[in-house]
Amino acid sequence: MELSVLVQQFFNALTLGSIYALIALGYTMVYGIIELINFAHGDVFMVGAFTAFWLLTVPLALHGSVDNPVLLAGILLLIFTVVMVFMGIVGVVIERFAYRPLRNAPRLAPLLTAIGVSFILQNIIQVVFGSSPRRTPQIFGNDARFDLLGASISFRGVFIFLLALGLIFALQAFVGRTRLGRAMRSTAQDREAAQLMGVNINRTIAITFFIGSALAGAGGVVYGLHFGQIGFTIGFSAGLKAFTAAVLGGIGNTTGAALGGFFIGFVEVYSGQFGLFRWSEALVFAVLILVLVFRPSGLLGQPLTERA
Amino acid sequence: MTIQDDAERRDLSSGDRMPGGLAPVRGFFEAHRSISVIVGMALVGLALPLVVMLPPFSTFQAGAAWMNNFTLAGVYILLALGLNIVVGLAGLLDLGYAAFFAIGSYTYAFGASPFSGLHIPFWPMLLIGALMAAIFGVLLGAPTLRLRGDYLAIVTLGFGEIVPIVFKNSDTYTRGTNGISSLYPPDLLGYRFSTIEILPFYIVMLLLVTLAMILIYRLQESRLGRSWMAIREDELAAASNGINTVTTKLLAFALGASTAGLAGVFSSAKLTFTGPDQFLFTVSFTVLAMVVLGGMGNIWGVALGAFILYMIQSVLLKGLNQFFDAVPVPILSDIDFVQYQFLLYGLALVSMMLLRPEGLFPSKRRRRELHTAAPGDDAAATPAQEAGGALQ
Amino acid sequence: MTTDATQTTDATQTTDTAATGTTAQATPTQAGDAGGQALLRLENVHTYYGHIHALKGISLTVGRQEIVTLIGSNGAGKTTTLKTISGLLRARVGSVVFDGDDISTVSAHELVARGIGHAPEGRRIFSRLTVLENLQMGGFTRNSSEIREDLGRVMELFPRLKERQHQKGGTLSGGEQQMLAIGRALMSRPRVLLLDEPSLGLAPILVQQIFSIIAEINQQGTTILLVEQNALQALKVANRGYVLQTGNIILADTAANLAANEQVRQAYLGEI
Amino acid sequence: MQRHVRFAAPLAAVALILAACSGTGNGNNASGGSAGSGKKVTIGVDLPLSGGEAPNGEPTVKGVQLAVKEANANGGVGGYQIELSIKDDAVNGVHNPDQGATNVTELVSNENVIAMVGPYNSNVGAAEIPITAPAGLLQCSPANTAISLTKPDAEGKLLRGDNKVSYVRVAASDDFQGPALAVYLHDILKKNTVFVVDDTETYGKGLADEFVKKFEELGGTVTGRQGVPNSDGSADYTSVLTAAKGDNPEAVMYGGVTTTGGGKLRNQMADVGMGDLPYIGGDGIVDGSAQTDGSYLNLAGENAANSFGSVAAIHDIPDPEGFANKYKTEYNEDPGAYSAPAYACTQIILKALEASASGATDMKDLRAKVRAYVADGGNSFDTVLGPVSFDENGDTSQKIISMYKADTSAGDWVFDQQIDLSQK
Repeated sequence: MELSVLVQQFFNALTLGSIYALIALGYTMVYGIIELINFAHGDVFMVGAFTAFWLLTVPLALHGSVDNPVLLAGILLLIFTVVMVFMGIVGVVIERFAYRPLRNAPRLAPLLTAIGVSFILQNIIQVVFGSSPRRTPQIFGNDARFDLLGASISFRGVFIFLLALGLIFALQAFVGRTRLGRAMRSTAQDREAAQLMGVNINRTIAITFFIGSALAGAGGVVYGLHFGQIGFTIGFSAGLKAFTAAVLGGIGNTTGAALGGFFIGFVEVYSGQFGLFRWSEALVFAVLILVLVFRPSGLLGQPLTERA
Repeated sequence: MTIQDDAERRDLSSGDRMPGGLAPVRGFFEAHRSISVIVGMALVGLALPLVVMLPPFSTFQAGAAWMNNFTLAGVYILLALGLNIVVGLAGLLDLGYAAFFAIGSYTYAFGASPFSGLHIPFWPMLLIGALMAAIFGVLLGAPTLRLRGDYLAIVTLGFGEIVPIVFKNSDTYTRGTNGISSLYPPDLLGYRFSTIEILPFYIVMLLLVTLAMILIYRLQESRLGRSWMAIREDELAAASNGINTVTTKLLAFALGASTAGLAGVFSSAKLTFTGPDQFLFTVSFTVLAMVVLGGMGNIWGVALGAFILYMIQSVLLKGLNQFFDAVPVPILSDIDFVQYQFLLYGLALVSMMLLRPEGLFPSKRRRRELHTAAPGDDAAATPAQEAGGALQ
Repeated sequence: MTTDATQTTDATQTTDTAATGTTAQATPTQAGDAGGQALLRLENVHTYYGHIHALKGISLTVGRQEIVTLIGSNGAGKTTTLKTISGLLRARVGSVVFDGDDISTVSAHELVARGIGHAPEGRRIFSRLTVLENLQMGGFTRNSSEIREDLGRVMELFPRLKERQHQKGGTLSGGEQQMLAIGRALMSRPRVLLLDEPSLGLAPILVQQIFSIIAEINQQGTTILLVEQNALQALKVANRGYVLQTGNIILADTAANLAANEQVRQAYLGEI
Repeated sequence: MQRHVRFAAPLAAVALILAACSGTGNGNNASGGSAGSGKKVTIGVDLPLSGGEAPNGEPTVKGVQLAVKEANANGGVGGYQIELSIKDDAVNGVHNPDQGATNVTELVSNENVIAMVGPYNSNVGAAEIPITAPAGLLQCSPANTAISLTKPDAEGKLLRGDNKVSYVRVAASDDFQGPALAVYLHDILKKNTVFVVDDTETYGKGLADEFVKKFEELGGTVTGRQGVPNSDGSADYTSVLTAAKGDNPEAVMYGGVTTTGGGKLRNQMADVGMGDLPYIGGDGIVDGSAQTDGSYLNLAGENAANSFGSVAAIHDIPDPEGFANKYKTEYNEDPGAYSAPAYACTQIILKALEASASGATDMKDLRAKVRAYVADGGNSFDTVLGPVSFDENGDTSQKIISMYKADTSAGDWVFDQQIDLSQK
């Protein structure tokens, strides 16, 4: 393999991995705090992508690239803010009505409502935006590129990677250093004890959903910007892969989830490089199984005794 | 039901030691159970074709289509009964159950199609398909069953994703995405089943479901069944009571898988076709929903849950347009309900779970657990200090 | 809304602690009952776990500055009583009155801000958080300057915790974990501290240490409701005690009288 | 708010249960007016209509509905008003052979059904043909292209068994379209090397297989080939294309449809710097103008320049604009890729009905006569796709493939030339 191809693919993997990482963060947070495999999370990501699509095409009426960097930055700031806040609210609403009433129910009950919510979100988007894929305006011009070791790197990709990195570190800081972050970690570990510290469990869980869903929303915006095409079905498998990423990294561990996301990006990209793309999903899951067999806590997770 | 539950409780509390003196009594009730399953299934089997000849049903769709639906519902009942062994009895969450369905189905395709050149009769293929699925169940289970709870669920989910991909990408051996067609339909004493005569398939399906229910009831009441429940309740305690948890869990996996294999053989023989798109995650999830909705651990409940959910998916949601066209409400007849299938299905799932999180027909044992374990307060949900997740 | 509540209760609390600091310390508690001055009062409390009737009409009082102990065998309802007070469980019948207010329907996290601290059975420290973070969690309802101030106070009380403040909670020894659990509960500046089996599983030397700390905390002005298997020790530090049996209070008296009671000695103090 | 939802959800459940219990009235929904003499026949339709399959099924079923509506407005056919019985073969949003089999079982046992249009997916067809063939119910598929549906397999076995032909299709099977693309790319566009991507589905992979076979036969070189499964539209092609770029292919061939990535692949070619290469695909990407949301031209936008696509029909159809305009007037959207073929299927069935109506003794006989009329290779049908007749296997006699070129300024496909494969 030539160096330029290696560099190019490495960069491709970083970009793709960024999207998985953003979705995986929310997955891991939600799982960490209420141990729910939130199958609707991938669809929250999808709704985020459509919200961005709507913002860009209807109120902003954009259809092509925006070349003025200041304007571009302004637009990006606007759509990321609006989409993340909106998706955060959507996440909180979902938690409130579909998961919270079942917090003491048998474990499988919320798993099923999660899938029910996934269907509902998909169908709503399908009815509102139609079932065909939609073209998202690629506001980053495709020609904005630079050369690196013979590879052609797009500023769009760089932006996506840096944005993901920034959000990952911001989340780390939030969970690791702040009072609310501590409350989240305490709640995740021992809900009753956290209550005895004065933590409002319901509010903490709602905040977790808000942040996780906002990050998935950011992932959705990034997805549309990068691929220029979205559809109401893109959420499920992306969500599944992101969940795999979360497990690979050690569920509940935000660094792990991010690394897991990048890892899956690499598996997919390099299986494409070696002519094995149609096996990539099988490879991802095979790696998942192997990791769990040999290191059940995931790559960065701490060994933990699990609730039966 | 009560008797079985009491027996269950007694045996659990005494640490899985079978009270020898009770054996004759148990024997009687086991025989009784089998008879009641046979009688029940016979009644249902007779009633269904008759009921659909009556007006509301007969105008909805043709009798033959009803019978076809019932037969296919039987496939899902088998699947749900099998998954119930794994999830409901042994408490192991399997999110990739469709893989075993696929293995059974492809086993039949390899054993009885022009593609492979073999024509092993249907009846032994039922056993072979079940066996193949069981072998894969063990192969998957052996290295992974020491994982607990959700980790096992994730491994099975991965396995469930891999299996259809392997079938789809192995063109030479499976005809890839085209699937294998022209499978031989079953023969019985020279009579060849035909794809347009549903009644023979219906009868075979009734027999298979009856047999599966009897066997699973017997399993549930056996030493093995009690070991499963002991593991479900408290694996550590079960292990310290001398239960070999690995073997016991593997058996649950293998038996659950073999039921799916059976369903796979039947389904592909009936359809005379098998292809990789039939075994996607949606199938695993649907079967899981059937088990949970029916009431985990309750065999009749699970069977009924499977039947109801299948009918909702394949008849009701598909027929809403017809139904509302006949209703004299203009708005309703103008709506294309096919478009809203997912919305309605999603709403149905969510509302059913919110209203009855323990399922429609929870086993008495489960119901008791629920009512003692849920003081209705957020706090009491996780007494365990080392709860599974935890953010880092 | 929650912040409002926190602030108001904080305000009342600080005035209260100020008051106890000056006057209450000198007030000796009465022998039989704290009577009308009770800080905490349970009236005919019935609590259920699902269908299980765990508390069958408990009435008790804890006066300001007292140490009151609940003794009883396993399953008598001691832990349930504490959980009912701290809001982890709800009384189905009866009421819990704290400082004159009925708190039976107030949720657990709000009670912390009102001044009820609960160090639960089994320590329940956050094993994946550092010692420092555990203590910070204890002060969750307080602002950062108050936390800083109280961190110093708690670390003075438990010098071991200061040494280990950057270690993960799960790496501490049993005794250290118990200190952390108590220290953490103190971080909320509770007016009443509910202690559930603080000596459980500790070596005898540590048990002594823990009980002297309990006495010290009480000296500094905190009311304590203590649940103990080790009834002998508990009665030594307590002012008064209640004996629970299968969800009922069967005896209530001063600690000295209980310790002298023949029945109590036989049943709970391990004497024959 | 909470009370609201608690109320709404059970309401939905109740609605479902109600619907399950009743199901009154005339089971087959009418389409168009029910005026006339009262004599009615039903045409069945089986397509995937829900979930991720809706973009495939919806425009197709509309093609059928349009034809039936017109026929009914003209007073019916052969004295009959036409009704439709529309079945969805998607379960949980995925086309499902089991459901297809149930649907045709229902259609077969309804004696008013004289013929049916569908299915869309070849594997559903494989499950349905063994049911419709013994019943002699004519099945006209607008979209199936898998060779195995009509032709004998390696052992000489036919899906229809010993029964007469009852399954016909207006889409040319993959053994025509794929080679036509190869001929066009190699002989007309003069490209000698090509990189091939398929979507791993029956249609796309089959098309690519046949293309590769012919392209190599013509002396061309396939520099590489990858299957990229993309049924939900979430796949990323950049790695595949980056890898392919190293081999410097002169063109890229895509076997698949737009919903499984046709437009995205083209856009990502531009991303990796392959945007100038010619891009060629089958009728799966010739799916309407750039104004149609989700069509290839719509999604690829400017990048669609230098794209070529085939349609398995002759170009000189009687009135190419006419159909699109009618469709647009009726549904306020552009037709889908299979709207016209579905319309054609319906025309064929209606023509057969007209020819058989007077001689039929009863509905059973009518169904048999319709099947016989269509399967008779001597009968030709004037359809929106041009004159169609069927060979001994039920495959369309049209062995002419039309090639189109994308015109990005007009936002539409422009006819280039026809390739006649009947001699090849």
